[in-house]
Amino acid sequence: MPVAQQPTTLSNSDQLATKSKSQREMINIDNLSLIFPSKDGDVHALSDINLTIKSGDFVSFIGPSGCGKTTLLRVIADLERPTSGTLKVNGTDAEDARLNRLYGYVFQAPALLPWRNIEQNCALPMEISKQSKEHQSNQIDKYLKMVGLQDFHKKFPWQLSGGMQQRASIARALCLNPDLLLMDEPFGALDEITRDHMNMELLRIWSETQKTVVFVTHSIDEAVLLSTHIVVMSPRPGRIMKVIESPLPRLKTLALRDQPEFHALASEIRSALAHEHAID
Amino acid sequence: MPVAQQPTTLSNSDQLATKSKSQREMINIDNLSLIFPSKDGDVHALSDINLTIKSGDFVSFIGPSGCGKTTLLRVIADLERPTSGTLKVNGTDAEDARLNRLYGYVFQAPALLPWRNIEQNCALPMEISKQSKEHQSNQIDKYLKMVGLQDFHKKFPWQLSGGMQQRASIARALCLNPDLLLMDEPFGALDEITRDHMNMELLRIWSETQKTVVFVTHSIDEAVLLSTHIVVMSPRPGRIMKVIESPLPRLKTLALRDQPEFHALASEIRSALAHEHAID
Amino acid sequence: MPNTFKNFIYTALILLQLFLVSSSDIGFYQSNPLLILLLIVSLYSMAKLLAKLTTIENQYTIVKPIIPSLFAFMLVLTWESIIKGYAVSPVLMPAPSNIFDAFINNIPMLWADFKQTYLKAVLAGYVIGCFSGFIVAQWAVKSKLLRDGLIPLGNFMSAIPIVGIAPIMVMWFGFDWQSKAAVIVIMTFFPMFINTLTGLQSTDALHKDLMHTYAAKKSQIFFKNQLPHALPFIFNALKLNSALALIGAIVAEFFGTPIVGMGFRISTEVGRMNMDLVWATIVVAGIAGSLSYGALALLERSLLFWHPSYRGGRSS
Amino acid sequence: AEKMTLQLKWVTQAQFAGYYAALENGFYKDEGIDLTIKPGGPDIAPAQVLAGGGADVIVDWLPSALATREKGLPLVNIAQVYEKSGMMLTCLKSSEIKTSDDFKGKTLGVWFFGNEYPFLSWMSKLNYPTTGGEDGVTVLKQGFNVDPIFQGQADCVSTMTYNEYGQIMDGGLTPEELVLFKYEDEGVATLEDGLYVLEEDLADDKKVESYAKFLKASLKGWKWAAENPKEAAMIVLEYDDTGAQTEHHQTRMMTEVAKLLGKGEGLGYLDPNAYQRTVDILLGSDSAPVITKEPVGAYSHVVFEKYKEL
Amino acid sequence: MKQKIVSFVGLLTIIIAIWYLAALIMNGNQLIHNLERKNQDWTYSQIISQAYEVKRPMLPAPHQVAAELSKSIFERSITSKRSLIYHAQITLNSTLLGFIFGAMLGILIAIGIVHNKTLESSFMPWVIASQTIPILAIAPMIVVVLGAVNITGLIPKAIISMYLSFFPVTIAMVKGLRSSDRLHEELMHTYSASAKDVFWKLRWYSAQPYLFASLKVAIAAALVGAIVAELPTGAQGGLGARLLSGSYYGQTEQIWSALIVAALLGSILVWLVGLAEKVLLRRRGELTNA
Ligand SMILES: Nc1ncnc2c1ncn2[C@@H]1O[C@H](COP(=O)(O)OP(=O)(O)OP(=O)(O)O)[C@@H](O)[C@H]1O
Ligand SMILES: Nc1ncnc2c1ncn2[C@@H]1O[C@H](COP(=O)(O)OP(=O)(O)OP(=O)(O)O)[C@@H](O)[C@H]1O
Ligand SMILES: Cc1ncc(C[n+]2csc(CCO)c2C)c(N)n1
Ligand SMILES: [Mg+2]
Ligand SMILES: [Mg+2]
Repeated sequence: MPVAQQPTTLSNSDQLATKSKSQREMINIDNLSLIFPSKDGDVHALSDINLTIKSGDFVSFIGPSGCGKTTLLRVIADLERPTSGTLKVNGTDAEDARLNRLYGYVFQAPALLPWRNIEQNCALPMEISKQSKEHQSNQIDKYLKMVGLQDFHKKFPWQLSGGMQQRASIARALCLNPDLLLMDEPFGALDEITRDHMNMELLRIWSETQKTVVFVTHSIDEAVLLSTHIVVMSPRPGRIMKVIESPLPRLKTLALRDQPEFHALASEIRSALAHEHAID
Repeated sequence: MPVAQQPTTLSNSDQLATKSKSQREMINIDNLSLIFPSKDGDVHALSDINLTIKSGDFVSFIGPSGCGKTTLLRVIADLERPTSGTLKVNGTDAEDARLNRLYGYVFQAPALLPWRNIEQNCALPMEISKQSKEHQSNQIDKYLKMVGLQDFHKKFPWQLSGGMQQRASIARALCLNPDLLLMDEPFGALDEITRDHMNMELLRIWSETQKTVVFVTHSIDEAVLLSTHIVVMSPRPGRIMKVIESPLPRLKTLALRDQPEFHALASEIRSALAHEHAID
Repeated sequence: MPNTFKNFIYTALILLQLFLVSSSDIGFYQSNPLLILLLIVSLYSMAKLLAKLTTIENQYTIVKPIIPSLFAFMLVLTWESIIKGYAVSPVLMPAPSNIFDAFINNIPMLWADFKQTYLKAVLAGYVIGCFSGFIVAQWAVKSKLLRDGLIPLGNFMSAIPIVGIAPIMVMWFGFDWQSKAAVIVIMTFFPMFINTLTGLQSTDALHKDLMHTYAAKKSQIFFKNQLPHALPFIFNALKLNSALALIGAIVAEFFGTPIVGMGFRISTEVGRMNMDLVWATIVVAGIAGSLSYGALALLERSLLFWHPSYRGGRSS
Repeated sequence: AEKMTLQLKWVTQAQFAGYYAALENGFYKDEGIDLTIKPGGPDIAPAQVLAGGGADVIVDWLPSALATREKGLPLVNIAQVYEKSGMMLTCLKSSEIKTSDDFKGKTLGVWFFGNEYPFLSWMSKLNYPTTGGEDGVTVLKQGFNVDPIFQGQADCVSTMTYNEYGQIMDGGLTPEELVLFKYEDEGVATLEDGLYVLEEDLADDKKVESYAKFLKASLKGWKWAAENPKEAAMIVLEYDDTGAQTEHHQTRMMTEVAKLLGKGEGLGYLDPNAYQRTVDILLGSDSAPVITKEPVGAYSHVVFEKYKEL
Repeated sequence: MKQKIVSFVGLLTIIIAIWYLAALIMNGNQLIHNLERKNQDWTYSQIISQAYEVKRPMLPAPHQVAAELSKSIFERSITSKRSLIYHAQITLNSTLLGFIFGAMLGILIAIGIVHNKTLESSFMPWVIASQTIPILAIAPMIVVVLGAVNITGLIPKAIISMYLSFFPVTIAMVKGLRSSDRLHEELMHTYSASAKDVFWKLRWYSAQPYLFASLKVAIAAALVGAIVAELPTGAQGGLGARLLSGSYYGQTEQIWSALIVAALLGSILVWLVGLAEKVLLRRRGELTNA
């Protein structure tokens, strides 16, 4: 309990510093709060958030349901305005970053347009940023294959299973090849094996293209397997409880899961979360 | 590959026989197939499904995304008509079972009515089956508390996070106290700790009330932790690859996860699934 | 099969009523009030037959248009029976058979009326009205300023009764079809405007967020997200307007026209007590309106194949 | 008192002042009749109301009554209130129309709704096709008013001496700018406002008696109105529910109407010669025949004679 | 709110300016036409000074209409036949009655169509065809037929009103009652809810937005219907009768002021329906969900 409530133990930006000093600051959040006004009492969705994410980092948000993970991601994406505090994305404010098409966002729900088939849905962001038709179809072929939907180019969203829809929406975001990827529980509806596969593919893409990834997940294993930093959040009001820097190598393999370092990190996260739940 | 294609290795009903001979047959599926017609090629969602589920069983469906788990559950719930084959639920056909309000269904998405607050949403099925107001409010209090939403009675669905909505929809199904629970990835959007809690609660309710539960999940651990039987499915066309009867005790605890039996069963499932994926 | 037998009885009863109507003397209900029972029984039979037909509707698509036709047939038969049976004066209400005769005997005249009213006034007014309503709505959705001004004004204008506008338009645009087209433009503009605006604003919150993350330009948001979402609303307006336009043209012709046109025909022939011709013209209007409505509904169905109200599949 | 309903041909105005005056002055009550007057309007066909049972007596014009009779509704004229026709075609001098020979190629405004028969007969007599073109006349269905002549949409418009002509004056045109063609002068005058009932009702002596009483009170009202045009106009104004009529216009209308009424004892008497003249004119038009054969029994003097006996 | 008023007033100013200009051009042309017919000379300044004072203007200027409006609204007692308020109230009565009939009929037909396949396939096409029948053509017939059975005054007018107003309600309600989320329908299916439950707990709610949108259209249509119904019966009061007599006597100011009162009345009615909608949606808790 004292941990969550003493401001001193709140992570500060220094904790996120990584080995490579060449990294730019990609996201800088300073004293940010967000309140949803509501008739029967305001909801403090985010409170006093301080966080710095460097470019090339893979940062996961983890925390109990309703703790504000989605809200924080939405603030970064300029989909929600903070009530107070400042936020810089790639040195500019969130709106400019969005206008510069800096990031790709994968929503918690698939958000596919029902009048477009899967291929056309994936083409949408590229059409909007005016990429060539040829490039579009190359990207679509590549990423639909990657997510295992190569046979579903012409199907409409309502003809796919929940997990397939989610994979299509991931392919759509990847097609755009943005510097910053914001992903809200992208693999929540996938089975373990597909999920492992997608995790590995995401890691590969991330390291090959030097992207920054901000990732919301409920799976401790997934957080450990993917992240360079893990941000543990606590609810009511939503705040950052702990920021853990991963001691594991940047590029991990599935085999790592059997290593003791992996389990050590996972337990650290688990106990941080359990502590939080205990308070509840 | 030969496993999936040789009909002889398909699970047959005998494999589901349990120790207690007193159990009735709750669900009996015989040679069932379902094809979604579509302009660009029909989709064989289910093919030659044979399965018997006895009353009191806790059966999990597990399999790669798109393999037909949801479709099979929907067929049992009389939400989808099979193209061929027969299906008996509690000795009657699926429609009669539905009309007798035999089962409660938890959808993959929360499906809350936006014009009702959480409490009213939970009351809906009880209103429909004409239960007393008093009973309604008792049930609602009990189950909303169980899913950790005791402070959210009067909130509307859009004021809740994704995971909270899903918990509300689980509470709604439980309030009805049906003999048969059909659950489609009910805990998909929950963090591990909430999930563990919910798992234990579900197990408790199941064993106390002698329900039959048919459960779709992506988590092998969850399947092992909960089920008496695990049905492993494979996609395109969707078929049952293997039915595994759990050697673990019916009433499990979280501590069981550290036992070797647990891991043995998990690996068995994992290898069945991996085998399936290798084919892909 | 008892069912076939029942159906046979039903059909026979209806045919009996048909025979009664076509062979008896005028005023048969007055001379023999009991005959009215036959009408009631045959109405009941038709209801039964229709119910039966709907159950097989899904198997045989040809059945589909038969059902409303049979319904109409029964309506016409009842109408004919009552007019003939009670010897209702043709000055008050003509029998369907008289209307049919009038229709057949006056095809060139009815065609000329149709050309004047439908092919000139209605088409021109409808196209201009719907198109401009759409264009203005599409501006308004971009500019809050325009919207705040136009919506109350639009509500105000749509409350103006056509019957009041028509004489003014005749005064301004002359007696010929142009004034009718002007009335139709005014009538059809606001339904289109309001519907398009509502439709363009009705986009799914999640899809709106999605376009927002793409930093899509207004025109891109418009064509790729808002317009598809608005299509059901736009079709609503198109269908509503197709009925409104015809009414508008006909009403406007009451206030001055050259001596041709469907509205002219109706108002003049009422005065001349040619009720059969009046109804023949009404039938033409009904057919024209229903056909255009039906054509729009078909187009809607094919364009909105993805909409939950037309497609199968699950929610997405 | 006996209930009775009279359906007028047009809206409440001094054209029907006699009935309103009789009602207001209690003449109907004196005869034991409880009369309801239903005003007409642009889309009310009085004959329809009569056929539907909504009225006992209607005011109509003879040509339209004869046409209706041929359609199978046996209307019978029981009294003729207007002796002379008030119809005119009013043309602009500037449109270079001086005589009826100049109509060729011109645009003429005409009332339809059964009021077009005299015009069609006239054109037929003058040998003008009414379908437009070089040699014919272009006909417009004139709306509710005389706007077409003000806005240059028509060269001539139809007017009644007692009504629309006054409106043209009010609108700012002077008699010097106009050329008038009175149907009376052109020899195509047909009988206008008369009282009509259903033929079958005349077989009933009691009904004939009631009609006679009604006629007595009505004619008394007309005589009073003709003598007191100002007061009659005020009564009309009072009965006008729209509140749109003006005193000036109604007084003028009453004065003009008085000129068309039958004289002295002849008021209400249908002159068989005038009747025959109307029939001949209607039969004479060959292009669009209004009536195809000589009507039989279209008028009856029984009510008028009974009234004389009262 | 403030900005809303500003933009509305701004637009109104522009419209009035255009109106003045149009009046100048239209009436001026008419003046020139008349003067030329009389072979009189004219100058532009003369035309401009007289354009707003013509006796039978093609388009009366806003101040002329305003003068007529204030004369017939404020200077007469509301029981006077010359008061527009008096006539508006006559029209309002039949509008409201017709609207209530129409809305109920529309909802009932929609419920029937949604629940009964036979009704849908046999009846629906005729509901649509009914609206292609020109109301003005059958209005007199309704008046005559009902008059024959001694139903006069309010009822025939309300019936004509109803005829116009039930249609939008039917169409929208059929759509609305079917617009419920597929997932929610399946949910009710799993509860094996009765048709009544599905209606009252699901369809009725998903239809509400459609219902209110269509009620706004319907109440405006009911007003048009009431006014149309006042035409054939010409002389019995009401805004329709005012329009007609204004037209009959070439009193354009009278037409315009009746039109404006009609439109105002319509706007108020539509606004009231909108108010009811807001209250209801607030009860549903949806309004904050912007
Ligand atoms: N529009 C809103 N109005 C009111 N409260 C809201 C709104 N959106 C979110 N909240 C509240 O904000 C809190 C945080 O929500 P958020 O969606 O960010 O949670 P989350 O961490 O993403 O949870 P989950 O893992 O369940 O998706 C919740 O308590 C929720 O009830
Ligand atoms: N309405 C439909 N039309 C056509 N194909 C469909 C339809 N619904 C489902 N399918 C197909 O049926 C197959 C099985 O779908 P289902 O939803 O049962 O998968 P699932 O096992 O539940 O997957 P997930 O884990 O991703 O939810 C998929 O390939 C899907 O594309
Ligand atoms: C649309 C219309 N139709 C017919 C008439 C003809 N009419 C009926 S009664 C009457 C006497 C004059 O007041 C006249 C001329 C008209 N005026 N307007
Ligand atoms: Mg979330
Ligand atoms: Mg599924």
